[in-house]
Amino acid sequence: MFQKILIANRGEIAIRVIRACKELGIKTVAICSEIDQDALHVLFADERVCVGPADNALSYRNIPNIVSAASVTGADAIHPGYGFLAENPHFAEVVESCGITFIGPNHHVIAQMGDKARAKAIMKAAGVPVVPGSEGILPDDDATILKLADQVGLPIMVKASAGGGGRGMRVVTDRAKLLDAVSSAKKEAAAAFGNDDVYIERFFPTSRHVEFQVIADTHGNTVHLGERDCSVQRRNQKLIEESPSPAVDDDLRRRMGAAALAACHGVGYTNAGTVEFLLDPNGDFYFIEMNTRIQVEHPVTEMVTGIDLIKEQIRVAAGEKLSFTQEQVKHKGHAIECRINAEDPRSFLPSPGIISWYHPPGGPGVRVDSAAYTNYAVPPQYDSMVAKVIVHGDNRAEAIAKMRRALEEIVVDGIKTTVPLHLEVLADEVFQKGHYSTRYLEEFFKRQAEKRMVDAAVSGQ
Amino acid sequence: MFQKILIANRGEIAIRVIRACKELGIKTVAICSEIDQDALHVLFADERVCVGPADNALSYRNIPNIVSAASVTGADAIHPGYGFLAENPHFAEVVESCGITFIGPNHHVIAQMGDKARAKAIMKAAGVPVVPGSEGILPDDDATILKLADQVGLPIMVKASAGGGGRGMRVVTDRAKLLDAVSSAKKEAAAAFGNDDVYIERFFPTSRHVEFQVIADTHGNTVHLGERDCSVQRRNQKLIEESPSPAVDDDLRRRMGAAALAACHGVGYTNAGTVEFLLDPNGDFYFIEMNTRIQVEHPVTEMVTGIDLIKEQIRVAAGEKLSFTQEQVKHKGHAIECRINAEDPRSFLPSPGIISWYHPPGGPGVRVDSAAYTNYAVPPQYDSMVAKVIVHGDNRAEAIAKMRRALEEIVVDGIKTTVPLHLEVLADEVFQKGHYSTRYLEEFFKRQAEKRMVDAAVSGQ
Amino acid sequence: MNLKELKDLVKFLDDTRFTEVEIEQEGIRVRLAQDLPPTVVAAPPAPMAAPAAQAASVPTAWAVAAPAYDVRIPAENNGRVVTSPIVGTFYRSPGPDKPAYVQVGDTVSKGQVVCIVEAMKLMNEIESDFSGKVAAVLVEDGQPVEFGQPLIRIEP
Amino acid sequence: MNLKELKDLVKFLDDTRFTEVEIEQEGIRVRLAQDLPPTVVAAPPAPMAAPAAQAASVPTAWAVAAPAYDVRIPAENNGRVVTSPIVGTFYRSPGPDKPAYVQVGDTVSKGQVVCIVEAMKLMNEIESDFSGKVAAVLVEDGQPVEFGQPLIRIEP
Repeated sequence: MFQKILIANRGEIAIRVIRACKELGIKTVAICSEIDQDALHVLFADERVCVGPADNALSYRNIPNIVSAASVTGADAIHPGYGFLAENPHFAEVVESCGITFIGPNHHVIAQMGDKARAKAIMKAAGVPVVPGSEGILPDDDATILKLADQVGLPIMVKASAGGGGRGMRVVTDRAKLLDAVSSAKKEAAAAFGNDDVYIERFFPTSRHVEFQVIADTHGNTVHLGERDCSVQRRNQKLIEESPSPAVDDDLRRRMGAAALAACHGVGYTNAGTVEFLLDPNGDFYFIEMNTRIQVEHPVTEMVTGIDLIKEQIRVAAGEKLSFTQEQVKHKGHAIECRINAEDPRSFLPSPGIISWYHPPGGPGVRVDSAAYTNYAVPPQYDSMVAKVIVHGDNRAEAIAKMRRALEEIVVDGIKTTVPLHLEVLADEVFQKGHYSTRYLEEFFKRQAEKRMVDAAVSGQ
Repeated sequence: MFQKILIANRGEIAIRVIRACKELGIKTVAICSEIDQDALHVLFADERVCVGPADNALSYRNIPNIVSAASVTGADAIHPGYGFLAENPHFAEVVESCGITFIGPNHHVIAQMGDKARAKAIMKAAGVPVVPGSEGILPDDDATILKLADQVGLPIMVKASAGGGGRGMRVVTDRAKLLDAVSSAKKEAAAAFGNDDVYIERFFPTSRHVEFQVIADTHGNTVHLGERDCSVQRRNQKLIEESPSPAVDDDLRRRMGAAALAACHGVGYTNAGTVEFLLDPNGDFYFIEMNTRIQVEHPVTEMVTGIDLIKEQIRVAAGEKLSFTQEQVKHKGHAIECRINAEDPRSFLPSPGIISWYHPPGGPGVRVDSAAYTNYAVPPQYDSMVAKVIVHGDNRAEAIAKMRRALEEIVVDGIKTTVPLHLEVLADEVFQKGHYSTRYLEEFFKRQAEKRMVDAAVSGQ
Repeated sequence: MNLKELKDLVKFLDDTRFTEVEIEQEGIRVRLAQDLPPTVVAAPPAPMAAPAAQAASVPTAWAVAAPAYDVRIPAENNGRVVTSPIVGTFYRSPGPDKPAYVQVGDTVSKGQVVCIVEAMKLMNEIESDFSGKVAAVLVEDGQPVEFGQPLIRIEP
Repeated sequence: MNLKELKDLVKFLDDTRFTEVEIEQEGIRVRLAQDLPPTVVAAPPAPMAAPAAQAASVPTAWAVAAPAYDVRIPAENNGRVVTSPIVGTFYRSPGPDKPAYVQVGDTVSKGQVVCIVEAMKLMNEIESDFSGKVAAVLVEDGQPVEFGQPLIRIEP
């Protein structure tokens, strides 16, 4: 087992790793930027090394300084957390080349899964269902485009190969409008990215985001720990996650779990990871991508399985065998996580500043992972998440009730947070019934706006 | 199910009940004394009623005002918590006579178990092993006393019938000194209590305090939830509790559990309760007393069984059947609770005052039940407990490691607490091995004092 | 003497008025000296009122859930207010069709019954602690009252 | 008593009112003295400066676990201190048998190499940002340094 682990991260995930290390009797090294010297992860670690100024490109993403920090402190492993360098194959490679263990998969696997087209091809070869599409950029030939479109099936999304941020994207529901959409997407892509390559994929207007937690040791054992439903998102930012998914029954779980394991085997996966699927209303599922790291929402899986994923990550990175088999993974009850962000709950504008009063909720079945404390100044430079509140109940209704009472207890004075939004969502009947897709939040806001208009009209009478 | 519950208590247990009620959708009424208006249980409840001045005899023990508070707020049940009126049969009787449900056993049962001699007789009749003794006060006849002593067996404790606080108590290890001890105990008892009645019981110098959590519904179902080891005590004040007990194996658990159920059946028990046993080093166990209420240390049982005892208490009080059978009670892992008291960790002198900074520990497997918050003034009038930190691990070693890191995180600035003492005990090899009796803490302090003397001598050389 | 003990000693001495200490013991000699300020005689007491006030507040998130019965009035007025000695239901008159014990403007004498608080079916007559004129009845007839709740204000 | 213990002691004493400390033990004699600002006799006690300062800090329970590298100096002196631009190991000379780049008292010019910080087997020459005289070398040879850590103090 490792003697000392450097945590190449900040915030709650750095604290999460430090807690696991303390319980395992492993010394910890925190890294920090110049503005993070009073951050909780620094205060909780055994040693700290400042690795650069506030700008994360020069500190938390500064590979030479971080690796050097591990060297001078004698750390024998680095835990990357999530974000920053967690999915940077070059970082993993440099770490390993210095004789330090990278707590995560091999850098080749990170690189392969980081290339979305390559990942999709590997998954298809491994027998994992992928989103139907053109498998490469569209040719300049209209007849071939139409033929491809017929294979993919309507509705279709035209996407720029170099794309991002919604530019060069078109949704096509009418075959007759496809060619026009392709040519306008190409024009937009050329203007935006200097590259007019586009491809097509089936478009799923009301799908869910369901992901499977996996973990594999270096002895050939790979296990999945069931799913998390992360469909409550705002602009691809997850806000609420839960396990099990209200849309997954035992049979579907078995089939999706098998696909997740096939995905791992297909790429030779080791350590903890997440296989993300799109689940359509018919119960068909498609591979989206694989996250080659621990995820923000890993606690909901820990709560329903009773397995400490961070400790298990550390153990398998140290060469130990998984401490459980697939059959030994038992799911119990229902867990929900709410991300408490330093944001205005209406406008979502960041709200950094000093937390003048911090009081986390307590009592049975409530877990808080946070780097916040009274008088802590949330810096504007980093992620706005200030706390994760996770609850566990015997069933989904109890978990929702528990989260509501927990969020009524929490105090994060001095800054604006997403707590009021969470409380509204948890009180929403649609959410309570579990009938939601990734468009839920958008529809929720629309319903709320309508309700406010009706209320105003009624009160104006 | 109840619509509204009045909680006839304060502090963390009032908050514990309020949390359960909130999750069950039941409205809550807090009671408070005049100095408790900013207490957390008052802030968390739906309604509050001030029932008297600071002196708890005039407020938290004021039966007419509390029952009247339930009446005027329309509460249909009262939860007594622990302490104050929780084991007052008259209170339970008045509550029931007003058509309000008392969340606890019938007042006859409370009265029977409150009379220690009667309780012992009932248990003996029910086939539950009791501490061997004279079964009643000693006669004035020396020959009979010696005969009784021979039946009880040495060592023997002579106790004053009206006793308390160690007065009128004598430990006898030599038969020849028994009669002298009896006569001096009688003299002391007469002087202290105006009553020279004494009785004898077998004395167990190195026993453990092992108690069984039980719960029974009004349909004849009675279940035990395993044991808690509460041997780490200072002057009968429990400091650390854990489940399972390091001294109880499956066979002993089965036999003690059967005795606990026999105790319940013997007295016609309903609702939650605790059967306390003395466990001697040979594995023989004897009934001490039954606590007819929820206990401070109930969370360790909740952590290992996954059962919410407060919710179950409320449900069975409302006439529902127990939601689980004996076979469905499954124990998983190991739980430990540390009581964080506002006391000097060396002198145990109370340390009330303003908590200038409160920060509870977080992360996986850590639960905090507390009424403390930053700027809260711990009043000198009530119990000194400011927080219960409860951890759950896969095994005892992990639970200890988790508690140590949790107590390294906790912040209760402004007052003195028992946190440093807990950290020393958790680091003690004897505790870590689980080899402790109710004399553990006394011996621990002795070992510490010796160590300090040796250290001083060594450093002085 | 190890480092910890030394620190303990220093800390201890720091709170005393000793200005110089020398210890010599088995190969170790320790000397401590400090310049203490002359005792300030006329110093005003430390103004601790502000932090105490701040300490009494609670976070805004909790303060929102205000108790139903929060009808307390400032302490300086308590001397002229009849408060409830028990928890119960407030009645202005001894029975539904009976006249109220007092009306605003009435003159009352100390010991005079001014209202009733019913608790557990018992009608408890509440007497005025003061003589004077009834300035206000602070609770509506039939409303629940808590311990210490102001009921009737008496002007001298 | 080793260096760490001594530093610990100095830090500890700094917060007390002792102005002079002497320790003699097994061939070591330590004497510490400080000039405390003269206590202002007539001034009233500072009204609540303490709690404000306290509010900005972290709880004592956490502050105990002080970081290993906490050697920062006040910001106003930064202008004359060469700090480490990277994380690594500090060396005063280009090699084990080579002379140190600079000694206390040497005159250096802006841009002159004054030390090395080794990181990932690379020897990074650190240049002075200032011209002046070397007043102090703040890190011991071979010690790890973090980003921004003061290395050498230059006097104008």
